[in-house]
Amino acid sequence: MMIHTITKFLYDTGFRGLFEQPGNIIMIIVSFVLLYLAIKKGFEPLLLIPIAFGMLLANLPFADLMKPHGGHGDPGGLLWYFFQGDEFGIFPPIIFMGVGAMTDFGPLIANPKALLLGAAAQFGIFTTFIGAILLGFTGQEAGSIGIIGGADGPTAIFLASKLAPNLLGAIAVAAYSYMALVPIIQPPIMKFLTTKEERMIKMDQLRTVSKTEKIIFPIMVTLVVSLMLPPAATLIGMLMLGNLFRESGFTKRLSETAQNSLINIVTIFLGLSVGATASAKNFLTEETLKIVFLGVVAFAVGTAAGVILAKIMNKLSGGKINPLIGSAGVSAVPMAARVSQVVGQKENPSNFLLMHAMGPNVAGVIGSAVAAGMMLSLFG
Amino acid sequence: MMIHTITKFLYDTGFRGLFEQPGNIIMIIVSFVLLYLAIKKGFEPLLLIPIAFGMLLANLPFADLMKPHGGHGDPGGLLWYFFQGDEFGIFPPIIFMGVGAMTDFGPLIANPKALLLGAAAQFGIFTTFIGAILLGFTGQEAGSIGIIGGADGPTAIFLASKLAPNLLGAIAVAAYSYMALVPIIQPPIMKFLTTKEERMIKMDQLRTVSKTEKIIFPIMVTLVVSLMLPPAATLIGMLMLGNLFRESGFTKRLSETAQNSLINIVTIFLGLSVGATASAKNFLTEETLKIVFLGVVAFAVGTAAGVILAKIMNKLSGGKINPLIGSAGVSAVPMAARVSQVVGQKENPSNFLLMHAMGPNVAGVIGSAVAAGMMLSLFG
Amino acid sequence: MMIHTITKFLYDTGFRGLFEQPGNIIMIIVSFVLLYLAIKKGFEPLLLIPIAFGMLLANLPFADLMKPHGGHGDPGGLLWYFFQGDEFGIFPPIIFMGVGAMTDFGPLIANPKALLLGAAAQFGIFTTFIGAILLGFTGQEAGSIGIIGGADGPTAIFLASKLAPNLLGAIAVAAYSYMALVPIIQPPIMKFLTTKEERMIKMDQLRTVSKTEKIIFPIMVTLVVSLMLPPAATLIGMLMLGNLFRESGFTKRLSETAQNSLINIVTIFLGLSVGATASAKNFLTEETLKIVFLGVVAFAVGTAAGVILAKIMNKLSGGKINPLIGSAGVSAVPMAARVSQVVGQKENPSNFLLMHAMGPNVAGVIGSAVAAGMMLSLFG
Amino acid sequence: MDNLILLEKFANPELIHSLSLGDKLVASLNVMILGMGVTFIALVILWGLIVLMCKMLKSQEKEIKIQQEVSVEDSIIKDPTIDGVENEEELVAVITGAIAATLRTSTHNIVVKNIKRITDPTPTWARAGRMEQMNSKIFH
Amino acid sequence: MDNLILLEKFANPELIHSLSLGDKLVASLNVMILGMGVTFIALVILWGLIVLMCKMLKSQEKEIKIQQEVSVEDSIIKDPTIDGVENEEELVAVITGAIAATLRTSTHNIVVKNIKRITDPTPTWARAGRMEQMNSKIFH
Amino acid sequence: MDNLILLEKFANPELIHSLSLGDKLVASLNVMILGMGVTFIALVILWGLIVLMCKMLKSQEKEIKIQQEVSVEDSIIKDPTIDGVENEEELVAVITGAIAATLRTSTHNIVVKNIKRITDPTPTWARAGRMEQMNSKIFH
Ligand code: NA
Ligand code: NA
Ligand code: NA
Repeated sequence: MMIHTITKFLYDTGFRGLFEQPGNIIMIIVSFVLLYLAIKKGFEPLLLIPIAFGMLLANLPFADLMKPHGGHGDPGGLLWYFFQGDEFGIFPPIIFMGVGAMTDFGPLIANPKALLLGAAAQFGIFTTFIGAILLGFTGQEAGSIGIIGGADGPTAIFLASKLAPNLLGAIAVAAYSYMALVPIIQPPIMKFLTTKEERMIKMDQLRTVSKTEKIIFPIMVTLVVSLMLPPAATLIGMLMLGNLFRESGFTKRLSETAQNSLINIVTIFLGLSVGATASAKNFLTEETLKIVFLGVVAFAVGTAAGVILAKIMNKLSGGKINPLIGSAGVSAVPMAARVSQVVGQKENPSNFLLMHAMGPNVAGVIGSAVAAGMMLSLFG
Repeated sequence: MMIHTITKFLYDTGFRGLFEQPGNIIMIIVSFVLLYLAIKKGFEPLLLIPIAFGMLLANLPFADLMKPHGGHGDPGGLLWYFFQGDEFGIFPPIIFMGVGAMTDFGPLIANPKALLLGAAAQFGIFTTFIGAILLGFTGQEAGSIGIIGGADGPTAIFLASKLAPNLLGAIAVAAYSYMALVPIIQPPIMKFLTTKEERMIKMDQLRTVSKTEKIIFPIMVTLVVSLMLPPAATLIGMLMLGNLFRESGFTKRLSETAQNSLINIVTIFLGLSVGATASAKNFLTEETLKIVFLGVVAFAVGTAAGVILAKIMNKLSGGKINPLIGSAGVSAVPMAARVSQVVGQKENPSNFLLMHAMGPNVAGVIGSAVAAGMMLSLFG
Repeated sequence: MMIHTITKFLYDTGFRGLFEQPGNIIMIIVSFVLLYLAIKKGFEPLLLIPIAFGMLLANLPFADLMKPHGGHGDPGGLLWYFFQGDEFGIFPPIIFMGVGAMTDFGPLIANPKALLLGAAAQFGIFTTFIGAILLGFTGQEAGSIGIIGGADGPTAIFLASKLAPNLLGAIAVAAYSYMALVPIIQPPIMKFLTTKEERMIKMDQLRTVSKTEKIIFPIMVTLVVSLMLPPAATLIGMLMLGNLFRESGFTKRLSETAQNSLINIVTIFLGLSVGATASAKNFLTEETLKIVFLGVVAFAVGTAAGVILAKIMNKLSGGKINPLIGSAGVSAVPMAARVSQVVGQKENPSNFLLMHAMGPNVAGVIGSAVAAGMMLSLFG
Repeated sequence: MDNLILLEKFANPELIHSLSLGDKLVASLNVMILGMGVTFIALVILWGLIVLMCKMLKSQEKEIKIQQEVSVEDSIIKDPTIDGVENEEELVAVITGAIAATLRTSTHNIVVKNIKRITDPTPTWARAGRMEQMNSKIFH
Repeated sequence: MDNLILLEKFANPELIHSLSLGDKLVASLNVMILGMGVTFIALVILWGLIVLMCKMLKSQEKEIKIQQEVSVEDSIIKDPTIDGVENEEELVAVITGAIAATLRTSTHNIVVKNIKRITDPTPTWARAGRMEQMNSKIFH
Repeated sequence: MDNLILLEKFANPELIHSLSLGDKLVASLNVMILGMGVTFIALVILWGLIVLMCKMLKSQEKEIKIQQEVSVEDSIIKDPTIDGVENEEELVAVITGAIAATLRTSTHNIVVKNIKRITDPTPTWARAGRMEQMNSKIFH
């Protein structure tokens, strides 16, 4: 008799689930690989550890952590509740507020030409969009995939939750993985497109930017971008609000909370729940492979477009702009800017491009938020 | 053909929205003025920057940040989600908990007569109530407007969200603006109502208050006030819970979270969403002008009532009470108490009224929560 | 005429409510007793102060802090909103994440035999379960009551919210009170079951544990336990996620937020709302007395079971294991381990058992989460 | 009109506009008297209770003080975290003094807020573990 | 096919699969041109506005600077918290220097972030209260 | 009664009261055996896996250690933030030592937790920017 009970118990374990849905086994292995990359290789661990752990938890058979809320007396799974913050578009803008509070737009204000480079690097987004369309994705899906090339995790997640929730997991994983790979993807492209002389160009010291300019800047950007492209208002607005908290001089405590406890809390919830959307059914598909392929194209084209425009600007300015700073326009703050610095310093150890690359770098954040607004406007 | 697409795009920009609803332009300008006051003049920037930015974002045409949640697959605007915390009355009590954790009721316990002054200053609330009724507001609206004179932002927002949500934006802006103007509004009234001799009165050193008294106090206040006036229980209870965290000696980590990350997070969400209720339709009305007028009346009458009662108490006590501490009863902690200090010190540089003024000052917080409970009891 | 108004006002005060429902008076006194125990006696004040204050607030007549949300325009009471985090099972796992971020599993990895002791101490849970069944509780209720013996507040609250919400208040109060009483309940049992020689046994120094082991451990535990017992996945998963944040080396900011601001915020909301479920109707019943009785049985049996297994293991190992570390298996981290240390040191002042007792202690956390998963599997 | 009926109409946003200005004024004054009355009564009761509390505590003060000290000592023995708090404050006082001496400024102006014992981030037993190692060096 | 109708079909996930590859390509190119165009225009406008802002501020700079200083001084008198921030930074600078000297390292590398005035955790008036006591010793 | 049917009735709060005390006891004992069994099995499996992990790691230890060091060095070159963490800890160690020396207490008892490099609050590039200025003075 007891034997029946034990049999029933064994029947309820997750092991049976793994046999019946072997896709879950693969997903669990995928989550382990991501954890390995995050912890051993340092791939964007702040996001990839929660994402991978969410993926692990959501693929444990019968644990039901993504079960929807069924009303009073029938609560949902923990990760489903967290996921509401993604589905309603609440978490990514809060992360953007924290990013704004961490960002100094001074180098961009000192050298506003950098905005052009931040725009050029979004070329990767739209090239990838065409690629995705040709590979059979819908416009909504193609737009979300393209944004991977914007190299902004929250933007990609914000857009994918709205336009292509089924691809959310794959897009988030691709976006953060490629951001971690920026130091590997970009340098060969940068070297291929520039001459040694160009890479050795030293740029003039940036002027200092006054407090007043830094305060007016976020308000101005919010107003202009949101009027031109209303769907971009949420992301740009919150980014700039965070920056205003930083610069106003009176809201230090709000700025510190936005860039510490608040962004950390939201990162945990967002990461876990985004990872949890990667069920075997959603993730182990041909689409995911296409996304992985398109993602690297997006980064490469964006990098190239930035460098090429920087080359042109260098010609027009009479040799004053080092084309290596163009690649920083893809955003991935501050990694892409550091790559510009490292590649530049290899040619000329006394060359310090970092501050110059920060201009295009933060411009790239604005640029990809604009591009995301454009996608929402067309496909939302 | 492309031209059609571009025309359609231009048609979708916010610029057209501004032409069609010029009220939004005015609201955007109002938000800029508030940002200017907050950042350049230091008007309660912790609240007015989020409020003004929320006002800006909510008045950007077609950005739809206050769009209500439309169910699964039709998410609402970001600020609408934040607004639920106001509408359900969740955010203001959490802020009150933080305020309680920041407040030392010691000076009040040492000199409990100060409670009378905290009560007297609420006279401004009820005078303004009558004024608002005479100007044509309903009882619900008049009650919410009167509370501006209580000089407690969260109380005013708590009450307005419950009784007059349409006036929430105007009331919040008026409440915080006048709190910032306390150092300008109060001194002339205080000087007009007191003689030079009265202003020069030095008060006796306050006794020290034991830890036990500080622990019993918040529990006692919660019990007594909530039993007398059940609708005041939420605000008073959370204020006193925060204070108990502060004084218990064992809950330092809860006290620190209540007065740092938690209050900061809620302040951001509350400020943004309260500002977002100030749509052109709600804000650009005659009512707002009336509220601005009534608000200053409320502060002035409250100040006068406090000073007058303090004068009477001074007479009865044989000259031991400096009437300048009466004005601190309006709350606006700790600004009103500092005003008492500054005005007193001008007559007599060796006069230190601050600690004596803190008694009425924190009593004023309790007083206006009681008055708010009264309004809820009558009009809720 | 005015007299009518005043009569009506008096009719609306909470004092009338206290006369009509004298149970509320008793509940308020109970809350005062809990506050006294928490503040004066140091009984788990971080949880018992919020629980007691929630109990106080919820039992104030007509204050309606637990009124359910009635839809648009009819908001609920503040504590009802907080309670949703318990009812949906969101808060306890978040607390578990913070606990995981605070816990060093090193001593357990160094001496994995300790897992047996962590299992044995759960015997108290199932003994109590039988007792509760015999006293007339349903299986759901008996399971929730038994978990008190697991000596993990969040686990007990998690299970009671799911299986026996009506008993939530009593179970939470009993769980935290007995955890505070661990230094009083355990020592006599430990002395009774061990000889002086056993208590004097010195254990070998633990080996050092590598970073890699500490990183693999949480992932392994999540996988194994969740596969064996899917309903345990939420608690174990979040506990181990917090621990992974701690050990990964890259997620210090997530770990710090999980063990500071996030756990503090959730503790406040959870404590208040759990306390608020203790209405007179739910709490002043025979059931509560039974729970109080069963709770102490659970702790005593769990302690005894741990010590007895440790005695057996000592025999088998040839006298290398001090049986006093067995009692630490009930969890109540780190108090139960400290009790082992103190009792051991009394016999032999040079005996340091603390690190050895931490192994069973943290194993007990895993053990009671497994037992809770078992209860959910059978009665969920 | 009866006061209660008047106040009821007054409290109804649909009906208030049917009231005459005189009625509104009467109702408003009612609200003011009631409101200020309740506010004063509530705060006067609190005043009385504070005075009462103060007196009761004073009469018991010496007795309580002794009891407190004893119970604190007990709990120190039982629970090292409590003395942790005490010692941390002492430690901060010492460090504050040291830095202040360097800077020649008053200790009232600076607080070294964040010099913490190792116990704070890690659970208490971690400290005890380290103590164990230290002490074992002494005893063996 | 008209561009708008094409884009409409293109934007509809139900209808997009009815489009030919050529149509899809045309529509995609449309999206790219529009997207890159808007992105460039938006950022170029921002460029122009930044330049404008810079010029306007430069022309008013001296005037504003004087005004600012005056207004800051005003607000210092009115609101001690503002000078609190200023002084805190000075204090940190001093302490940084002191510790750096001890360690013989550059002050650019360390920041003593958390040495705070007592004012920070407690409301401003608490500090004032303490000042009162100190000053009263001086004056009496 | 079959065990499964019994347990089913037992788990149903509506039906449990229809069971006899004997049935309840049998069912309870079933629950206990199952529960303690599963708990022991789960923790014993973990025990085994920990032992396994320990052995596997030990056999690979030396090899891995070398690999790790190499890969850490690589990533230091690629990503300055990693070495930031390392250096910060070193710095803290130095400062702890200094303060401890002043106070004549063991370094085991105090941690200067919050002396941070400038890099921490601002993004890494801000530090690099400052480095640039410093270095440029050296190079030009
Ligand atoms: Na970008
Ligand atoms: Na007030
Ligand atoms: Na346990």
